[in-house]
Amino acid sequence: MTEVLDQDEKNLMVRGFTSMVLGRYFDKKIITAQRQGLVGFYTPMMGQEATQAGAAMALSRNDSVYGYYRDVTMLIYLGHPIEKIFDQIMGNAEDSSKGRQMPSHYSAKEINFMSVPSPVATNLPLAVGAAYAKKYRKEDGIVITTFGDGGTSTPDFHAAMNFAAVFDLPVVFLCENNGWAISLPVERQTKAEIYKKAEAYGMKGVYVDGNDFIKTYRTVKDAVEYARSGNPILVEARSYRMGPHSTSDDPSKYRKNEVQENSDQDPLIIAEKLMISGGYLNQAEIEKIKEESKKMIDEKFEERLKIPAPAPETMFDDVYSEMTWAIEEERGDILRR
Amino acid sequence: MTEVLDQDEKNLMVRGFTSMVLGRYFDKKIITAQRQGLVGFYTPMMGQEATQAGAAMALSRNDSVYGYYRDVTMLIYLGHPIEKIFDQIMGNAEDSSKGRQMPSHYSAKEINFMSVPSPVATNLPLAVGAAYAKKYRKEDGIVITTFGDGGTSTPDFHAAMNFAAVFDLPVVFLCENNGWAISLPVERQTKAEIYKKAEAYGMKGVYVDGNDFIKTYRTVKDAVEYARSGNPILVEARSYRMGPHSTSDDPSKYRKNEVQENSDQDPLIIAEKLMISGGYLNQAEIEKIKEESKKMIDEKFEERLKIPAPAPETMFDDVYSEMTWAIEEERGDILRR
Amino acid sequence: MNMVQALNSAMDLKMSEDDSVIILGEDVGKDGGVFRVTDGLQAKYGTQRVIDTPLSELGIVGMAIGMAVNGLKPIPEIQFQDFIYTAMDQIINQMAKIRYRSGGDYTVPLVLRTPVGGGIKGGLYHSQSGEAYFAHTAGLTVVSPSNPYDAKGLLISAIESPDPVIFLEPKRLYRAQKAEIPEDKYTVPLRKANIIKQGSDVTVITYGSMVPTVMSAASKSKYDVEVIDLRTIVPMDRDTILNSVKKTGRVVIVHEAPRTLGVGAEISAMISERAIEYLYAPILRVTGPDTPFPYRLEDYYLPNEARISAAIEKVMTFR
Amino acid sequence: MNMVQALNSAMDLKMSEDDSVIILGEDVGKDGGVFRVTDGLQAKYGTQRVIDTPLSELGIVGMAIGMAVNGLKPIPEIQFQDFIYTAMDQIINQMAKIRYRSGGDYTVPLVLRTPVGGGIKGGLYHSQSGEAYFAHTAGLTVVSPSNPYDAKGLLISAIESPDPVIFLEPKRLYRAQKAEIPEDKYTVPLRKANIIKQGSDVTVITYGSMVPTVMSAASKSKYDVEVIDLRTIVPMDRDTILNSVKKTGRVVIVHEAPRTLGVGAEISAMISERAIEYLYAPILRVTGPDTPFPYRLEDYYLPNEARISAAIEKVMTFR
Ligand SMILES: Cc1ncc(C[n+]2csc(CCOP(=O)(O)OP(=O)(O)O)c2C)c(N)n1
Ligand SMILES: Cc1ncc(C[n+]2csc(CCOP(=O)(O)OP(=O)(O)O)c2C)c(N)n1
Ligand SMILES: [Mg+2]
Ligand SMILES: [Mg+2]
Repeated sequence: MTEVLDQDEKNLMVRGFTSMVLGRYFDKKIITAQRQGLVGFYTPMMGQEATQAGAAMALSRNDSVYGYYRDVTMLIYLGHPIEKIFDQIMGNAEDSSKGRQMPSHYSAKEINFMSVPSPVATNLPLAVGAAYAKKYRKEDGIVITTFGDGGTSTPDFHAAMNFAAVFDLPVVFLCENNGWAISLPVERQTKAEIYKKAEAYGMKGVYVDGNDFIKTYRTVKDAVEYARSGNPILVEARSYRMGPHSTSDDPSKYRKNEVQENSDQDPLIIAEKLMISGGYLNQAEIEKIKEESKKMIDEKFEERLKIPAPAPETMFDDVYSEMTWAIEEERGDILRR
Repeated sequence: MTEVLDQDEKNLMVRGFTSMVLGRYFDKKIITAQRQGLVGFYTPMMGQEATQAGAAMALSRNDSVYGYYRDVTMLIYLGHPIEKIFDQIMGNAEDSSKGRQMPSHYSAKEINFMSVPSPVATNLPLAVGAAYAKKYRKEDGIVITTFGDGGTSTPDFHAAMNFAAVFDLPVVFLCENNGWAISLPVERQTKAEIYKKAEAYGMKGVYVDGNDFIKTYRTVKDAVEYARSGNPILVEARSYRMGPHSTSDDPSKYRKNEVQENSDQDPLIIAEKLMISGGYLNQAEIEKIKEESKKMIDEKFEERLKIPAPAPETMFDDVYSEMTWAIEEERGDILRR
Repeated sequence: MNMVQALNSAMDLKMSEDDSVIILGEDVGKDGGVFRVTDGLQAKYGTQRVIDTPLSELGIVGMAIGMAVNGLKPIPEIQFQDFIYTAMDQIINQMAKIRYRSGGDYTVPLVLRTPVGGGIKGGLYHSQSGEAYFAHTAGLTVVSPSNPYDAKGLLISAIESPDPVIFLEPKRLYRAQKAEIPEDKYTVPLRKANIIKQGSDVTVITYGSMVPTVMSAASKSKYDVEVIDLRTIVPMDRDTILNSVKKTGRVVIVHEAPRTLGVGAEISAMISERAIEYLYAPILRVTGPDTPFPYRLEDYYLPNEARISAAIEKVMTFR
Repeated sequence: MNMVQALNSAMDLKMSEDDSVIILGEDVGKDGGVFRVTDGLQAKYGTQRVIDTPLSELGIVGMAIGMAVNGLKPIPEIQFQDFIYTAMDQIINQMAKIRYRSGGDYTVPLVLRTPVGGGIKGGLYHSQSGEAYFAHTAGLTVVSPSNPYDAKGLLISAIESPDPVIFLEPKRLYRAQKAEIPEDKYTVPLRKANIIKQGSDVTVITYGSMVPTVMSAASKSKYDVEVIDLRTIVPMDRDTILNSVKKTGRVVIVHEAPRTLGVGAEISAMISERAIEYLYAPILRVTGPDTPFPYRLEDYYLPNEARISAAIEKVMTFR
């Protein structure tokens, strides 16, 4: 029995670690591709791998995710095919959103990952509604929603936190505090510790080192269990945005990059050490995962690049369940030229 | 010196008490008048006299008030003429808002009392901007903004609290917690104590018995001093809404009226006792204040009732600094018929 | 039934047949809504299905969208349309766009109910008619009934629609008329205007609160006035409008909202794009002026029979 | 200067002459704004006058209104217009209505700047053109420049205006043109449209991002096209439009925002109310379609020369 549990635990850790490695290569691939003009835009996730892997590891099949634009590692861990993530970023004909959204705005119904809007934190109230639906139908499964430190200043954060608390809903609010909202450091975003904001809603708030995927996993796991019985909870996972805000951003205008890749603070380096010290993987195994991950990312990228843009007429679909005469006419007008 | 101080203190207390008595008679007058069809609508203030008098007593001439629709006692204390309060409620030709606003939406520039909008708590962000202007110009004077318990759930509360804290602004956020937001008891408005919401913003929060005007005075006075040096603060003053939400409301649908007029919990009865025990007034003096107040309210009401409605053409002014051709044309069109 | 009762009946019927239908809003429960439209429903269906929320329109609308995306059929109520704007981002950027941005994977079947319009001495913030904001937003269906029969039938259709519907209830008409209408379920179709009076001289196009005023002016007119009640503002019933205009060659549009970029602008533009050659006269609009809504002088603000008749006269006697 | 530099210069000049002028928004300080429009201003005027705010459009706009009411001249920036809607209540119910509801006692002199429009591969939420929402709101002045010269002169006028101005900057044009424009202060008047090309056959009315495309189509056209750049969308310059229409008798309206209840609807309705008898053809609109703004296919979304020319052809050859 212990052996099986151990095996389970090992699998879990390896899957978590692998998703981080994949996430990192994914990030680097797209950043390079963007410079080469192969993709239009991207919000790098580098630095938040541990937070996202740890959180994803704590979830079950029936849980829903109302995530945000950086959640690539989370998507990978949860089993969203890398292909589909590329498809979204390329906005190609196979993209589940039909190429309509800017890169980094994922939607993955198969894994209960809600479509991401750009306006910051505006999926939070929806997460609360989703949790209400689950509770009302007595389904098990909780809802986790992710957002940045900047997101805590939004009206949507306030409404969602309050409603979740008042209605005793199974929601985990996971703040991926990466220290920055574009050029604004978190110290000027708010004067409070983020996890303490839970108190304003009579809710529990906890802090975790979001650079440590195992600590994050355990903290979020506890939070998920706590939430399951109708107690919403706020988790602040602190990490560091290692890259620019987006491929359009030049962070040298406003900060020194305090955390360097492959330094001791790099969550991936921390994770490697944890994998080794925990006995989950040895160095050779780690190298193999890295190699295979890189290869897979490179290959899939080339493969997806071949997929064409969506057909122009698709642009006019899905505004309503039934097309209006106005859109039909506009479609005719536009496609005629 | 002590004597002067004592005299000052006595004057302060008498003025506070008198404004409460006037506020109460004002309320009753309008409620009756509304039933008689003499005024259109009103949001009674009964039950919040002590909170409002106490807060007003703590203010100085250079302070600004971003108040809300129940703040009649506050307006009276601050020296807004009763006539003008009637004018607003009647929407007559002498109303400073030119009869444009629904009753209970006061505006009194002479005493730095900002015009009140209906959407709950939406003056809070403006109060923050006002405080920024004061601080920027190195004026002394703070900004106090009032709102109900329901107001704490709004997006505007969240934004205003956060901005005030982040920018170190001299704002006192005074929550007049009367236990209800129309039919919703405060316990279902939020799971937290209201004053604790300050912690979410790294701000100080304090609680006071808003039925006791002297305690409220002292607490708000401290808060004002604290705010003056650039520390925003949240004060929760707990009282009870003794009347209906508004003259359109029927509270019997959703509550028993736990606090009766003239009972021990009536803030006016509490205040009478405080005036006597503090040696500020004796019973005869109190009766005299009551009598004179009632008479004044009655007389001024009759007097203001005679003022006609604003002239129809005034309806088209003040949309822009300079009238547009569209409005000019519409004015012609409408007034012609 | 009056309109309040008709709306209540629509919700009652849908709630009894489909337990995914859920009401949420401020004071909708015990209090039954400040206009009593949800009266008795919490007592009948419980606090899980008729939910009193904290004071946040953003929260109400955002939570409702989340419910709708997850298989429920929420009916959020905004107490007065004037207070809807803190939820505007949720409406414009989420409600209206989720189907599109998810390629149809996620949909938002909900009905956002809210009272609109003046005539109850509500001043700037209890009188607004904001339909144009919603009508300009692709993805939304915007409906406004003008009588109890339509109110019930349209609301049932709206609840059964797979798309988000903004359902604007002219509060001035809540108790203005009583009509014999079926106790049982029936529908009035969305996207279809109603010719409520046939006529051959001039087409008056209106909806919601102004319908009774228009009908009264039309019935007293010396001209043979055709009156169209849009029922659904957007998607607009192009064919009914154009057929009528081609017949009469004269158009007056009446609504309570301010003129500039009010719904009348779109009706007018749509007509002059497609049927200008049929017109004998300018397309006139009788609307609220481009000012905020005043309190004491609201009777001057609201379009009245005299102004409607004058516009009819003007298009009838043009040139 | 390109448009970014022109806007920067306008603010710089006003800030240097008037210390009540204050900029606030997300990333406007050290970062100089995500489009660099406020670049260098914090270094020059300090953190008290160029304020980096927390992430809340509602907070930015609400605080700016409070500043304006209290004698400052704030210039709030919203990073993308698409994100403005959480501030919509402050804009509609406060900014636009404070002068009116206070009988003129309180006023709101501010300029809310925000980039609008597509063409930068921004998808649904970095491409919107929401001018119609503001133009429908009485009390607001809505301005959109189409070139660096106008951008500077209009922004200075807007800062000097006693009314709240929504200043919509077509982000596609930020760096599209360089022009020789005065380093010093000058103004371009509000409420005045600009006839940027005289012509006698057909009037094309446009503004903002579509102006270069329209001019290009007009210059290649076989017809003698008159082009009007509105500059101020509301209050609209009625006389310039009507005079042109009376001269040409043919109208095409071009904008990027969706057609239904876009600004074109109001222009069209305004014309057919007042000058229908001068028209030889339908009033046509060339606009974005009534869909959200797509990412990969945005070139199909944006009106182009071919569509504009086709509309001109259609009105020129009508009947
Ligand atoms: C409502 C809104 N305002 C502004 C923006 C522009 N914007 C995009 S991301 C961002 C910063 C977000 O910071 P944070 O929430 O900490 O998340 P992070 O990007 O750091 O992961 C801003 C200002 C937006 N997308 N939505
Ligand atoms: C944004 C908004 N939503 C709804 C309303 C309708 N409304 C007016 S007062 C009120 C309750 C306010 O409660 P609270 O803030 O506690 O103040 P109180 O009336 O108890 O003094 C509501 C829901 C409103 N005015 N504004
Ligand atoms: Mg961040
Ligand atoms: Mg209250």
